[in-house]
Amino acid sequence: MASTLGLILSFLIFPGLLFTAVGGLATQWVDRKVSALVQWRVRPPWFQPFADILKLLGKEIVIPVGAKRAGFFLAPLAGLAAVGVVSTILWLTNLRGVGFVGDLIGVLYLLTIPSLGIILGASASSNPLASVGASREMKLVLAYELPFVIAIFTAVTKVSPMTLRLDSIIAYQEANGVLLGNASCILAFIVCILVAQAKLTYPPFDIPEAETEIMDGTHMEYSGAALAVIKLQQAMMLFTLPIFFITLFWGGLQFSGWNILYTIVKYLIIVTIIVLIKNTNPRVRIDQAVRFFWGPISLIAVIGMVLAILGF
Amino acid sequence: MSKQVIENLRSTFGDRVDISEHNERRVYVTVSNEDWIPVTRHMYEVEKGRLCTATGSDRSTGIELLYHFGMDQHGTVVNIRTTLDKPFPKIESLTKYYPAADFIEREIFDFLGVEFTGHPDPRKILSSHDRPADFHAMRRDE
Amino acid sequence: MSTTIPIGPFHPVLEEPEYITLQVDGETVLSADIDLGRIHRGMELLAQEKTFDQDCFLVERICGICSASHSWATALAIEDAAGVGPTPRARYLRTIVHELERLHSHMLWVGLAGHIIGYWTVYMWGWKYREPVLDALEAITGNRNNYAWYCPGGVRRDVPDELWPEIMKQMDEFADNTNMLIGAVLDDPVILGRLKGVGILTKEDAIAYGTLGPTARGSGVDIDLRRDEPYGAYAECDWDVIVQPDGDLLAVSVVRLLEMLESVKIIKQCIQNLPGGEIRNEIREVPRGEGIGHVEAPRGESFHYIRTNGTNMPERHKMRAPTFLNIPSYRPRVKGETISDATVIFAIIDPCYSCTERMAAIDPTGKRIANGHDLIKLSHQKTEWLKKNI
Amino acid sequence: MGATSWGFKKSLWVFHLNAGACNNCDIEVLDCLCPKFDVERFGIKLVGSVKHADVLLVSGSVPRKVVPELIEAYEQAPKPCAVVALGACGCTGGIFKDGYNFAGPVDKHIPVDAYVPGCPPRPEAIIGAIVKLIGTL
Repeated sequence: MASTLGLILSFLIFPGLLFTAVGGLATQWVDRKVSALVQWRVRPPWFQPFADILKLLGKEIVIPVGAKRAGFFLAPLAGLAAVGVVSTILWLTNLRGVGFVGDLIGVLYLLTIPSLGIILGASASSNPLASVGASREMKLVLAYELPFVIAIFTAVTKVSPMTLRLDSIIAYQEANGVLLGNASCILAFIVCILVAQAKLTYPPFDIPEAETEIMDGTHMEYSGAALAVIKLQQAMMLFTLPIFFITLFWGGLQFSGWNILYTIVKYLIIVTIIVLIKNTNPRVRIDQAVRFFWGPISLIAVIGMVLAILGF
Repeated sequence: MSKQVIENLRSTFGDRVDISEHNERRVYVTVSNEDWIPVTRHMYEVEKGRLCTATGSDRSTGIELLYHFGMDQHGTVVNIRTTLDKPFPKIESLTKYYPAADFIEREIFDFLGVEFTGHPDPRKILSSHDRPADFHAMRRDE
Repeated sequence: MSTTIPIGPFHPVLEEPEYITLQVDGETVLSADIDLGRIHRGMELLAQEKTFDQDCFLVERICGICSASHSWATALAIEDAAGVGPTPRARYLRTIVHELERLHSHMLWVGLAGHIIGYWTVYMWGWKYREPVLDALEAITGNRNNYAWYCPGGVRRDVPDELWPEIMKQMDEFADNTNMLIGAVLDDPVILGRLKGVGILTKEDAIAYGTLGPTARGSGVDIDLRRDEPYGAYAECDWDVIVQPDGDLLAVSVVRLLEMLESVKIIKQCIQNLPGGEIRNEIREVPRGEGIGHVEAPRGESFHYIRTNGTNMPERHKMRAPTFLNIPSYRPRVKGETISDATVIFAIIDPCYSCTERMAAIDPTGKRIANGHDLIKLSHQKTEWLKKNI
Repeated sequence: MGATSWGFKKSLWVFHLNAGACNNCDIEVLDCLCPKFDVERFGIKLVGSVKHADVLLVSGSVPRKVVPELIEAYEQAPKPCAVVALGACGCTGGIFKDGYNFAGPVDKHIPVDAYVPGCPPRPEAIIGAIVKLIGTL
């Protein structure tokens, strides 16, 4: 009983929802700071993301006429919970080495639930523009899932005793060098960064919530606390994805002495790469995005996989 | 600059067209209702004139239509003028031959009530929807 | 099965409240229709109650970005009716301010186009480079836009000479920044992906729909009022008209970007050989007659026609802004494109819907019909009269 | 609810409504967002949908055709939300007050919290108005 209570607590408080939310919002501040630097602007104060969420909680929730109330509210909550679980798994494996067979598969599945949540929520809000946003999100998910899975499994094949356990991947990396060292995993890492760009719906792949085309597409009808849930979920996704890539490719998070600094630097490097990509190119059309993911990105992922099998 | 344009008009339409030259870049041509379409088509197709816009004004003599054709190669503006009778002005629409006239004629219909026969989409363009159907802002004969 | 996607009336991409309905089949657009009229302020009624001086002032409020072109065109129309020309110094000063406004209007469009295709950095950079131009305009005319500076016969206020070296320096900086922006924008593969070969308007369609300005020049139609019918000091400066043949969104963007460099050339030449002397010809009396003034505004030709009846108020003042003729040109462009392209296509003509609606009412026998109620009462009387007679 | 009202003051999301303006005020609003006058440092951001809006920046003298849409947009904005009437046209109808299509300035249709006079109001004036607005919230 005590362990289940401990697990629930760790899901709700420590590495779970609360900690990830705080971490995600802090990362959003880093995102705004870097984009402000690129655009010669002064960045907002450090508490800005927190103020946004707090303000949204205080606002009235406007439910559009004809919206399916249940789907409209529960879908984003499901997405939020999924990201919370992913973050808990990652942090538990990194801190206490607690893991189970196939937690990597679990993480992969849970990472798609937020997108499904947004799709369900948008189509429940009975707004033509939101439904266009939902159909775009579906196309985007279909586009990037294939290369994403191939890239993840290049890392798995690279690990000599092929395992699906995250903690054994970390152990392998501690034993004989970081996975990023060899060619195949570098290709997989690049694919993962671009897929993260699409998962976070950051430009150039922010087509589902194109602010200027379909007025914030998917989460157009949300307001107040419901919108806070979506913004929080995006912030937490921005926090967990880099950690997921660090555990897979960069030797996991170590918090012993000097390694803390090294982990934070690794994390900031990934976030800065994502934000720089965000600020340096415009939004592509949905058909270009799909062609981009199925064309060159899948090719890179397959090459990475072949290299991994051959052993480099 | 506009000499050549005036010669063409005189040669093709003879006395049905009376031309008055305001200065060497502005020419005003008065035409009867029947010759309206032939002259305006001549200006667009033969002279390659560009329809800048059309001015409709409600004058004592009737509803006066003034089509301004910009002749870019000569740098002049040739204005074709005709007058329609008051209570129910009606004229053939130029949009069939020159799509640019579409919005222009809809605007004149909207504010002067000039009915353009053969116009593909004779809806009001600028007035707000809660106005009565026969409300025309520029008409002053009521 | 085609659904209707509403864009507007309040939409971030449209500066003005326009209600555009797209007939959409999946992502491809079948047709689009626009419902104008939300900014229709009855401008021409007001113009008929204003004297000529006030008219130039009122006409600037047609559109915030191209205010100089409308007031210059009105001044030209009044001068055409009165048969009086502006003084040489006034012609040069008018050209300088109008070209400065073209710079700030085109740079504003570069920023907005960047904003629409989701490229926030181009939007921020574009508007950062635009600020010195607005400062220069403020130094010359006293306001960032809506200058209240053009008047029939010349300009209202003179410009001190120690201002020009500063503006020349700003123009050089502006030219370098524009070149850098052109380099950054035109070889970015993703932007090219969004703009190249999208929303093509053929030359025949451009002529048939009567499009003007950069939209027409992007489709190979070689019209530019500054060269065809030179007004102001354009005849004395050497510059060339930018025409791009292939008519897609990229061509129109290239036309606007390169036009900015031409405007910088014109401004520098005008500042160098700016003549001295009077800045305004007093127009004592405007005889009965008609006057036409048209000017190459940043978006195309803005056309003004004035009929005078001897008093100092225009009897009829017809104003037509370039966007009014550029709007129909998006119908051939938008067929078969996707929704995300549709918004970029609307923005490509740099629509200024405020220009598009002004319209007016009447004032023949001194009985001024000003507000809406009288007009509605009159129309009711007309309907009764019609019912009786028909 | 001290926290959320503190949040409301510190992060104002602006939605811009052009009710018949000559888009000079709208350009000055966008000028505020740009590097020179950057309001992002106060946490003010332009949002794409009226459902996310905290402040409705209404500019323009309201002609007849826009009135129903303006009122509906105001009702859709989640309360508490502030309304700022921009420019001379927004505050009093300005130069278009006696146009035949003029249907009253903004405050005739929706409650207005702050007025920003000027044609166009300078970006500093708009920022000043927003700062005063934050004070009264």
